[in-house]
Amino acid sequence: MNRIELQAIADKEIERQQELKCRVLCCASTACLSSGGQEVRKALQDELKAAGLTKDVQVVATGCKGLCSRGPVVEVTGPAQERVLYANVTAEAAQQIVRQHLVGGQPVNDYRLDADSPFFTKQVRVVLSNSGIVDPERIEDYIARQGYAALGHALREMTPEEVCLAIRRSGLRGRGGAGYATGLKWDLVRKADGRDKYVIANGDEGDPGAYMDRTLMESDPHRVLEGMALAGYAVGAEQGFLYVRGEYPLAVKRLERAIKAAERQGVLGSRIFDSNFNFRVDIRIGAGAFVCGEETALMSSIMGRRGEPRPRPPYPAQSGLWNSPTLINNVETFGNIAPIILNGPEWYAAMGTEKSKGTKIFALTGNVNNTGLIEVPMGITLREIVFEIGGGIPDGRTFKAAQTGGPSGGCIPAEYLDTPVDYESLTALGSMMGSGGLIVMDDQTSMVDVAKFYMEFCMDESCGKCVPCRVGTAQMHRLLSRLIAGEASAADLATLEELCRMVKALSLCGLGQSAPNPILSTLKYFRAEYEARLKSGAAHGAPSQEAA
Amino acid sequence: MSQRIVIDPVTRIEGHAKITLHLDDDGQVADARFHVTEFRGFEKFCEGRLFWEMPSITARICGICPVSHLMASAKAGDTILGVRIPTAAEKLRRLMNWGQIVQSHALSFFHLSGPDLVLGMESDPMQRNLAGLIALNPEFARDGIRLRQFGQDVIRLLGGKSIHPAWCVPGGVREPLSVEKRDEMLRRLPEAFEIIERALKLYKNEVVAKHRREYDVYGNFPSLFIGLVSNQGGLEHYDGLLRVMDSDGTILEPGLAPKRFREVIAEAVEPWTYLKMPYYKPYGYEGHAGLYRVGPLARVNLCDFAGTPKAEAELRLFRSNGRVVRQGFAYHYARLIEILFALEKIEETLNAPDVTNKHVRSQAEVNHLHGVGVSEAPRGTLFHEYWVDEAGLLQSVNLIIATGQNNLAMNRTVLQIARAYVAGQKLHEGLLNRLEHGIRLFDPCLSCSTHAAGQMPLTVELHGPDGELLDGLQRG
Amino acid sequence: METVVTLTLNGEMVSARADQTLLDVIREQKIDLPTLCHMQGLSERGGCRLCVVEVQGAPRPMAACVTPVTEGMVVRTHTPELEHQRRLVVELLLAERNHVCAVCVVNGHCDLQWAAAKLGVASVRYEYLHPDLTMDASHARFVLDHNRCILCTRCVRVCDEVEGAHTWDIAGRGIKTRVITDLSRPWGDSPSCTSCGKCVQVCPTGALFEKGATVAEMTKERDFVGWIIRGRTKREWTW
Amino acid sequence: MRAGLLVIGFGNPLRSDDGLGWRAAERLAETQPDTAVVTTHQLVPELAETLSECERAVFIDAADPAASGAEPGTVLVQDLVPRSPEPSAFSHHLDPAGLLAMAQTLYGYAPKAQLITVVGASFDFGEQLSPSVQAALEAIVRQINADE
Repeated sequence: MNRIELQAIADKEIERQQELKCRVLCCASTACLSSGGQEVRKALQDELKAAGLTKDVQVVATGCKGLCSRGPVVEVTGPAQERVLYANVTAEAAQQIVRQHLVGGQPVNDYRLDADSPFFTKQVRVVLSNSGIVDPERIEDYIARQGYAALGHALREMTPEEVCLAIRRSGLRGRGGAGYATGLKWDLVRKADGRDKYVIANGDEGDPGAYMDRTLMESDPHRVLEGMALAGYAVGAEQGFLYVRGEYPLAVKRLERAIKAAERQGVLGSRIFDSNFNFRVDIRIGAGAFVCGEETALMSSIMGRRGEPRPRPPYPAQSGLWNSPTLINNVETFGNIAPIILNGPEWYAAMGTEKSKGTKIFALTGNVNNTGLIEVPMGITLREIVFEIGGGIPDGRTFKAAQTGGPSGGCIPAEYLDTPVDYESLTALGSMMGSGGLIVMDDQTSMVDVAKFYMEFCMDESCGKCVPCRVGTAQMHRLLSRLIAGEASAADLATLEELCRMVKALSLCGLGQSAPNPILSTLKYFRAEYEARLKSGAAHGAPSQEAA
Repeated sequence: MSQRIVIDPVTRIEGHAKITLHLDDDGQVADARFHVTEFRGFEKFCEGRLFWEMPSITARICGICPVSHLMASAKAGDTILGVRIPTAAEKLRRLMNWGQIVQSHALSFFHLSGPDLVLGMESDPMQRNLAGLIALNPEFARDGIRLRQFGQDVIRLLGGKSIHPAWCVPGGVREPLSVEKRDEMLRRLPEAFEIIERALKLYKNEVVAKHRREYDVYGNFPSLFIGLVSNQGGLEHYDGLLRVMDSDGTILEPGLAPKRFREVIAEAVEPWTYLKMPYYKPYGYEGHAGLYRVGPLARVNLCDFAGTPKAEAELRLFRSNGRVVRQGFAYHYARLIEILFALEKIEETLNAPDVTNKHVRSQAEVNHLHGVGVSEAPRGTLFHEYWVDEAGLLQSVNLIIATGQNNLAMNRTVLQIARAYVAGQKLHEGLLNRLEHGIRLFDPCLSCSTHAAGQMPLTVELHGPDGELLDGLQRG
Repeated sequence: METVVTLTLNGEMVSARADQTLLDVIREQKIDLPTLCHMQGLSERGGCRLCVVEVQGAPRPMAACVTPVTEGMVVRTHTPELEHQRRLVVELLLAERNHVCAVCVVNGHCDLQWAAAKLGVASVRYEYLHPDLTMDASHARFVLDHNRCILCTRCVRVCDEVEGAHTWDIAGRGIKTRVITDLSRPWGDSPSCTSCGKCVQVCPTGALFEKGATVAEMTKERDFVGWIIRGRTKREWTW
Repeated sequence: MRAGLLVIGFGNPLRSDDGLGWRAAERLAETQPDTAVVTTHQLVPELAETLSECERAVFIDAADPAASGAEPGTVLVQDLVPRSPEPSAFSHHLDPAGLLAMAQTLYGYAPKAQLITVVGASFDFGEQLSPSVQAALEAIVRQINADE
């Protein structure tokens, strides 16, 4: 494979697509499949066959278009076609679309989605630019949209140092949650001594309600692989591991196909683009432990050991897998790499805020009209996300808070709706960017219940290694349960707060350190809700004097 | 429809208990029930633990007679191991057990029953209490304290602490007795002898004369007696054979190995109490035919001889009106005889040359999956029965405590007192006192099977035929 | 060649070898810092968090046992806040399982008890979790009582690193974590256990003890690991 | 020369909240080394002698919620005066006021004394106190230390 051959594949694919009258893009990601996407696709194909249109119209199983609450989502697109989006498509609706729209030329208005609604227009799709458009199981489709061009370019035109510099200048920060500068991390690994180096993509997405990484892996697996290969070149690694949680079988299947296809095409494997760069990617499947999303625990798991974090330093960049320098980035982070190399760091850095560049994917869920997967520029306000993209709160209720960062994050109350969404602002509010879960809560939500939900999660998912997290989460959960049952005193609330501070300060890894955040942030903004649950007249510990 | 009188006292450590008296339509007392209203068995807790831990666990369950549990538990452990413990260890265990007899009996006689005994049942209730007793006879009260302290010191010098000695273990004891400690005990003995002799004189010269009627009434009924006697038939508190005798002096079972106790003792369950009702198995539970008594009176009745000179002399006096004493009131005398006996045995044992021998523990592994340990607690025979797996983990635990074994007898005593003293539908202070005293004869302790905290006033209620409240008394 | 670094420990300048941990240096300076999972001669775990110290510039307290010394480090070991947090850790441990000192074989010889006493933990403010735990008495000489285990994994490490048997391991996670022998078969059936007893000796509590020991009777020999390591590495076999 | 404060904590330390007296007494012994402390399952006559040797005595006990009708954790402080002891039929227990009376009569002196009771929640087998009783314990210890 060389760059000319790559271009030839792209040209051939584009030509093929141009020859079609139109293409019907059916979302085949987990959400739409679960709402009947498979049946819709079959109905479309059957109906097209019946109408004799199989030559002119191609049904494509693509990745996610984002509006998961309205799935299955189907898009009709073609060279001479107005782009038409359909939502809540059923098998009957599919037949109607073929008959009325593809044969008759009249879009079916009953199912039509307004493509100009803020849900689509307010988004900026960089990482998800292919998602919902390409067939994730066809590498040609990816290549046709400039896939692997960045890798080809970097291998021929850039030194590893220059790749790192480009990433640094782009201002990209880790999308796993902590927001460490990606370019700096790459440089550290690049400079580290070691015969073997490794690249790891962290796809152990475990936050409740979050599915950004899953969607990216399902919808555009080559984007992730290309990012990893670029990283491998930049840091001097020849082996990559894609750590995917076992709950994502579709992602694993598509990644496996993608790796095979990429190796066949010579964009992964030995002597990539006829250079001296070799890079292989192997998939490692996690066993469902949340803690394995923590980088040291994840590496322990890859090495076949118990998934427990270990103290840092040494950081993975110095001593990671098998004591070798290891670069570990989140899947979404890798999704940003190819566009940065292709379009240049300046293009990327022009998006977002001063310290948070680019875009971020969020899984928007909870009490909001449009739930789904969105990609927005950093710095967008929470209000824009909830009320424009999300379409506001259903059933005439009012917004109470948004939870970001999952079990490690916190709640943001209505008064901060106009806060720009970036790493620093969210942290200042006592929450965090996290990996991208965003749960909207209306005025009926009890914040104490929310805190307890997350604490139960943290308790179940603690690895058990360090005492503050193992026992502290269990005790925080107990205290919350007692509070909710109306059995807690003011002293218990004080005990809870004190415990939160200790667990935050003393836990071994980030999971434990952030486990108290849901309590601390709800206490910060909704303390009255906690106090209202206290046992009535509970003035314990105040001795009363009574003469005998 | 019967009437009920309810006495609902509260005790702190020893548990919730109350007494109901059932009156028939003629206003006569038809039945008496001693209720135990709460049960917190720790048998369940012990399951899954190692039998090695049982002595210290059971000794900590009860603050009243930890030593008795320690003995029974360690002995059950001995039988699981299948060992005969070293001679010195047995001597030391016996010493501790006698120390326990002395301190516990002293509390019962000098302080709990003292006011009634010295001042008389019908004396002014404002005076008939410990304060009144002390005012009248401070020497008596101080004697009680000194005697208790001696008993506690024997336990402490052996086990390290007066309560909860974890010193007695399956296979023997943990520490031999030092010469210094032995000498300390010996040094304290003469005062103890003086005290018990003064108390015996007081009992014989004053108490009995003052309580002729009570002596005749209280717990004066035919019953069986069960307890340990030594292998030769002497007075015994630590080991030996189980003897069963009726109140005519007929020996029904001369000496049964304690591990076979289930051949003579079975346990009935009543819905109105959590305390089980052990009975003499061959006679059955029907009509309380198998009712028996344990404790000081039983032991002193059962033995053929005391085995120490001073106690032997008292035993002859005790039996001056017949081989068997049926009157419950004689529990007091029996207690004093046992204190005297214990002091004599302590002296004898401390003077034995091998009491300071260093070899005090036999080592073995689990050799038997079932073990029974028995000891004579101050208030009667105590059985610990354990079933373990090959590793020594307890599969099942059963304890038969002395107070439980006296349960039927306490009911009978209360019934008798009520029949003799209940008149009409009014309660009076004297009845309350007598009922209390009747129970106190048995020196009951329920702390290992029940508990209660806090102090509630003693209340007595008299209910009409349809359960309506006719009268009530409250104390405290 | 050994590199020497200088650091400030509780206001005093001290020097240390660059390969030392902070805990090594703190102990060398005779500063009393409680630990439970640390054991000289075994790999560090950093799990109990009792040896946390304040390092200037670090966002949160660092566990001294797993923190390498660095040049110019400024460390404080006994601030009121650290002492308070250590107490909370011990309270959490005491409430986690069914610790009943009064009937424990190592009563008076227990690292957890000592740590509690040293830190002045007079009471536990947390609800006891009362897990339903068992004992494994299947081994001919030793007993495992999960009720008293604090999951320090000293047994796991000594068995793996010193004895070389790797009989012990950990199963489960979070509050349900347990130590296990082999693949969770009864200890007495373990084909890998050599019955060397090292795990029993290093166990800080009464979780592992010799069969037949009764309350407060079990004392533990803690120094032998260092002795074995010295013997193996330096051929010094004297105590 | 009499000792200063004597603290008598009573109850069963293996019966959860019934152990309050012990725990409080142990805490006071730690915080105030010159305090004389007695922990016991029950009040026994020989304590009269000990009582006669102190300036001030504090009895600490747990109370039954059913009997007291109060919420667990409720603290009650009573000033005690010597009163004739009335042992119960089923008990080996003497009451604090009775012990004071014994000290007065037998040894010629009874100290100023208080009884502090805390209503317990659980009396099951166990060494620990329930949280409300634990909180009350802290308050008691603070209170007694403040009084000193």
